[in-house]
Amino acid sequence: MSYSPEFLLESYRTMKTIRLFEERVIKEFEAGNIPGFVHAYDGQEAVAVGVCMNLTDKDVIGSTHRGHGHCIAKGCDVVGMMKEIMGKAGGLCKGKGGSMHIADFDKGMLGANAIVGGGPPLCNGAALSAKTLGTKDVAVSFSGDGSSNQGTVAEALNLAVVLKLPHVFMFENNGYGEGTGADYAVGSGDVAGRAGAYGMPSAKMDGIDFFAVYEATREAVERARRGEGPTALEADVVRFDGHFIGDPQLYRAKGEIKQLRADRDCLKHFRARVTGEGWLSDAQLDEIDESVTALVEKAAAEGLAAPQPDISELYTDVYISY
Amino acid sequence: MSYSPEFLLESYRTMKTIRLFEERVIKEFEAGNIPGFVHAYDGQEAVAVGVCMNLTDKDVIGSTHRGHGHCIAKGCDVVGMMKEIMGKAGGLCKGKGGSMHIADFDKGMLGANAIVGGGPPLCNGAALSAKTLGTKDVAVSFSGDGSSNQGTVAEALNLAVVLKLPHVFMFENNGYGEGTGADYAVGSGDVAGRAGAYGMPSAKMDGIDFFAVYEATREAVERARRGEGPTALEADVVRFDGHFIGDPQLYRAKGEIKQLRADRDCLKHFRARVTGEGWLSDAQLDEIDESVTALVEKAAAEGLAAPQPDISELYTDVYISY
Amino acid sequence: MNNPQQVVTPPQSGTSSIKTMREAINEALHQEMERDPTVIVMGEEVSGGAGCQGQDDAYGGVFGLTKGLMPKFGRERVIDTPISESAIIGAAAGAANTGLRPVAELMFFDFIGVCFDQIFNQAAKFRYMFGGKARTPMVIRGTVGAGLRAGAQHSSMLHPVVVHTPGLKVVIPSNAYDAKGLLIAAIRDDDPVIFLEHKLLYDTKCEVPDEPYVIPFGEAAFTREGSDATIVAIGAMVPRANAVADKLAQEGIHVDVIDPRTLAPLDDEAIIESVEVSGRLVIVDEAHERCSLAADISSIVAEKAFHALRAPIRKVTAPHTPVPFSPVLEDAYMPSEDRIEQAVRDVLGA
Amino acid sequence: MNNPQQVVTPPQSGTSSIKTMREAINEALHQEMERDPTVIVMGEEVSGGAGCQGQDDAYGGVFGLTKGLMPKFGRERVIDTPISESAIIGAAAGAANTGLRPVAELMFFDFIGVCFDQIFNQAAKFRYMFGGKARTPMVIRGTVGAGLRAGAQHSSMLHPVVVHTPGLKVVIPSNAYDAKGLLIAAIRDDDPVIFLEHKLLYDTKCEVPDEPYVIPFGEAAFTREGSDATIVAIGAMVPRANAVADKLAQEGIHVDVIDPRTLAPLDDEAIIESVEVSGRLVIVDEAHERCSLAADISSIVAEKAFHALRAPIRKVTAPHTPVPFSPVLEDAYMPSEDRIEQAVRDVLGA
Ligand SMILES: Cc1ncc(C[n+]2csc(CCOP(=O)(O)OP(=O)(O)O)c2C)c(N)n1
Ligand SMILES: Cc1ncc(C[n+]2csc(CCOP(=O)(O)OP(=O)(O)O)c2C)c(N)n1
Ligand SMILES: [Mg+2]
Ligand SMILES: [Mg+2]
Repeated sequence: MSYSPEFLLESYRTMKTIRLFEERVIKEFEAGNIPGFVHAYDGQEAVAVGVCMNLTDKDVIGSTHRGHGHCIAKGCDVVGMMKEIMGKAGGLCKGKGGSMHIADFDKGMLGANAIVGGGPPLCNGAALSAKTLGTKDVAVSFSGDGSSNQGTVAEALNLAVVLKLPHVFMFENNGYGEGTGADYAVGSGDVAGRAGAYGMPSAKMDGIDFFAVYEATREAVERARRGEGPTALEADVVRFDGHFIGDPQLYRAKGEIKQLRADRDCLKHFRARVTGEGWLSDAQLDEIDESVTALVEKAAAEGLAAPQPDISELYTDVYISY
Repeated sequence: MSYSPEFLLESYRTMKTIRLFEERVIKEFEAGNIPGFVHAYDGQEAVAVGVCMNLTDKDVIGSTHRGHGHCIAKGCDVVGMMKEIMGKAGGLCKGKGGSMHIADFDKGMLGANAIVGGGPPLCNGAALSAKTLGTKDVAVSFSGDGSSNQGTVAEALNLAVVLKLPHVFMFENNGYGEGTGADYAVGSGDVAGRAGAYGMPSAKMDGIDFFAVYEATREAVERARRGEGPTALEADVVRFDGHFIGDPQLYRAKGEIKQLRADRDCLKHFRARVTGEGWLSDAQLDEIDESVTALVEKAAAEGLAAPQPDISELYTDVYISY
Repeated sequence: MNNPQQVVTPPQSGTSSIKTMREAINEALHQEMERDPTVIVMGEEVSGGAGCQGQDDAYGGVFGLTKGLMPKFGRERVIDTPISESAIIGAAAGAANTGLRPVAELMFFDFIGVCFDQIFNQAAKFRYMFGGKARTPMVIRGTVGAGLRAGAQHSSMLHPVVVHTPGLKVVIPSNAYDAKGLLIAAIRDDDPVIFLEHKLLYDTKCEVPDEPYVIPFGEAAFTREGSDATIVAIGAMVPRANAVADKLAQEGIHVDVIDPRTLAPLDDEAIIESVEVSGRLVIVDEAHERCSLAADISSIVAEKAFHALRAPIRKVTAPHTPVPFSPVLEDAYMPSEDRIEQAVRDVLGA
Repeated sequence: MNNPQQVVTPPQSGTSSIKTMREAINEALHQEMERDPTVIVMGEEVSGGAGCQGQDDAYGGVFGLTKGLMPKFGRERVIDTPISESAIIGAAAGAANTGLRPVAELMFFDFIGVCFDQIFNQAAKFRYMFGGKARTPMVIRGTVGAGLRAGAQHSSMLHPVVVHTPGLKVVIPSNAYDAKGLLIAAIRDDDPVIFLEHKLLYDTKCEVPDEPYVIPFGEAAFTREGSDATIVAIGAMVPRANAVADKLAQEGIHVDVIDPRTLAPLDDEAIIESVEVSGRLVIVDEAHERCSLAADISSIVAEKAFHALRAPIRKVTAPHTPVPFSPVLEDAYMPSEDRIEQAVRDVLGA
């Protein structure tokens, strides 16, 4: 495989944006500037970006409670996201959604979802639209290892096979559903295999390897565009932070996170690979780091400065007409 | 394998009781003596009986909308059942349940269930009681091919594995969920395999072969009693009648039912086997036929003669205390 | 009951004929699928026969509501599904977000139990949560109510649960004419609409125009008129209320019978106006009494027409019990004409 | 708010101490598990740490309600589950049918969406459908309500949905003292009980006896007393109503504040008796207004205390909108002390 510099630069930029965005979100949360429950995506960037680099704005994704990375990878504006996460006017959803309910239909981002397992049935619907309207677009649902135990996900897998829907199920196995180990909660110990048993091809990959994710998704997306139906993918990833920001994570082994951050950082992995192969230089990547830092700074500053929503917003947008 | 004559006679008697009971139910339904929606079990007798011959009164089963056979196999009184199905006083559930809601906790019959996929999660609970209380009892849930597509069933499979519950999942694949083919609705085309992918042993058998069902269940029940967890079984069976009594069955091939009744009748199969092996004589079986005929006649007569429930019953049994 | 539409004027031009509610709903589906290629129908057995060797369109819905659609529009637009209600409703909602107008069938509305999240937490909330950007033009059709001896798990009303939920519109027609116009409105509506069909009404008939027409949401129908008392009734309770009204009329007692037709939005003004005149209100609701629509309407009227009320409002509801199977018990469970009549006499006597 | 229990008398003997509602609930669980070996606790993260390499009991429930149970009673009786709410509730119900007394946790009660069938169609109906033979002694605990900026899918009340359902008992404590006594009653009850805990109350404190005690269902508490008006409030609305009562008392306006504590059964007599005296009623309910408990109580009072009412009943509810995320919007969403006060002044002024 060879990749164009533009492709590589864009992929890196997006992954880095997610990383710095999440680190800033954590900081702002800890400073009391972000209300509610927030689940950070840092550590899993290679999955969101490896998947979404295969997609156009007309393809759609369905996300989870841990959705910031998916949003950014799908092209959502980070300033609008930061405002949303802070509950401010001008947020992508006017501040009414918050971290767990960011959507941007114009970008094909069908929504984060605070209900575990809520997304895959909806993505079947987007895939059904694509199939019925003949657009050749595809849908990708993201789910966690924990989410893979929800009945809604099982139903969605089966329906996707029955209707041969252009739907790629991406399971991000970060080893935990909150403070419960995937090895405990997934009885079969095998998310992809269990999903594949519904009657679709399945594959596992190292989710910190951007290229592995990208290639596996490419195949699945092409298959879907050809009208050959769904695929189940499982990416082995790591959760760098708590389940939610503020989680004391007592259930994790001492030193686990430190070691994961040292050994299993997808951004480090990416940099090593692309510089090692001679595809990009460190200088090119550093330049991106700088511009992303500035972008995230701007997002945070604008988020903090943004006004609160007008109280009248409480009553709008319940219906289109009533 | 060798079987005692008592065992074989009891098995035959129970299968025959189901057959004649269902045929009488169909007749009474068509005569207008049974209200509502009724799903007949005839044709699948070898499964209910092959399973339940492995169980004691303290083991429990969870059933479906097509539950008469399971009830009889688990020892429910056929007179009480007939009254129940007719909505009469003295019915097993005082006439308040009806065909789709027969239960008899004393016999370990935890309930028919009019919600497809409703039973398996409940049977996990019974299995959990057995495990927690250390009774060595087991739970068996019956589900159809159609039911196997419900998310509740998927969740139940996984939880049973995670908690190592003494729960045998028996899937009766009669080829249809209402008027939809199992080949269409089960995307994988493989109910047992898909269930097994949740992390438990699974096996398929010919469901018109009483002995095949009995032996497969025996193994699964023994495994469960030993504390080794759940098993998934799939019995290939036939639906002799419509989805519900009165179903015109336009979706079935011409002649299909006639041929199934000729070639795939579990009672004929049983008689041929036990007489062929010289285990029982035709005369012994004929004698049972006669006594079962009388029993079913009695059930129907008493059902028809039973009074309606008293109107005051409308308000009782909502709570134990309120 | 002979003419439940006596107050509603049918469209003035075009042909019409006597149709059952079943036929009227079926016709609405045909006409909307014809008119708009983005309308699809999905659910269990909406055609029937998928993966079978006999006839297609074997059921056309277990109650026959979608009959004939598959032969005409094909399996791509009339989609038989596995028994997976969360997947059905989720697919409908996601499809509605992305360019289709799905009409999803819940064979029995009781099955919301296995897909309630996709209804109340997903479809209903998208528009709000996402700051006004989502469009979810979908209809969920389902059979409600007692009377067919279908037992406790196939006979519920459950409209209070969906009326309670912001973001959902809730429709329940009481006759064939309304059913057609309201279903067409529901399909054209840009919000999720719950369309509840009472089992006992499928075979009831009235004059129904052949052309498509729309009955706007939020406009109650007066199926009887009179100033002595007001009866509000919904679904299968409307013909019963009408029968009571007709009977009382012979004694010179004249009552308004109001069929809200849509429960969300609710035409509370029509009800209040009527009560302002009559001062007496009976609400007939087949749902259980606690947190019911009867309670809802009672509380609205007790607040907004307080000074007009000349007697306590009477609710005639189902009891706080599941639906019993036995026919004699089920008949006692449902609000009967006798109980409605007694309630009207009570409010008149007070 | 300092002493929400001023009217309820704690048990006379034995020690007591100031406890948060969280501590009181946790203590009730400990004591009942100790007393009765058939009591088990199950749900997501009720211990935490299953299949992990760090500490067990890492969460003890995400809000810490079940902390300490697993170390004491072991994983066999304190069961961490996969994220499969239908399987959790189904297992609890089936276990309740066969000899255990499960206390199942729905981390957020909003998750009834994915397990509603097992609640309303299964557990709630067994006893009736099966002709009185089933026993289903189970408790479903779940967090309800807005105020933590948890967004539209984690902030609902949803009690109207369960109150509507025959066969379920529904409890919502407003303070630590009630929480302990009601939870013990719920665990000992032989019917399925829905036990709703408002997020905003977990850290509120009051004097709570150390010994186990039972508060019977169907007995409202008067948290303030006065004859000028009646306020009915539930859950997190009770402290707000109390604060309004205290403020008005300084002006010489004295109101009853009634906390029903159990919504099914409902102590409607206590409410009616109060309204018979005051003639004025305000109901504060954090649920959306349509088919709400506020509507329910309003309709009961308007029927049974019609002649005593001297002003229209006022409901103070959440609007017909999902719960918004933004703090300023969420605060405006919840019934505030200002709105409650205004409603009381309205009924007094009428
Ligand atoms: C239906 C439902 N059940 C439970 C929760 C609470 N919850 C939120 S995230 C989460 C864990 C999800 O684990 P996983 O799918 O592995 O995703 P991860 O958090 O690891 O990204 C749980 C239990 C929920 N939001 N929805
Ligand atoms: C949740 C739910 N969805 C749909 C139905 C309607 N329904 C009743 S039986 C049935 C078919 C079940 O098929 P299967 O599980 O194969 O059992 P069989 O009828 O073949 O015994 C359907 C769709 C239901 N009762 N419950
Ligand atoms: Mg995870
Ligand atoms: Mg079948």
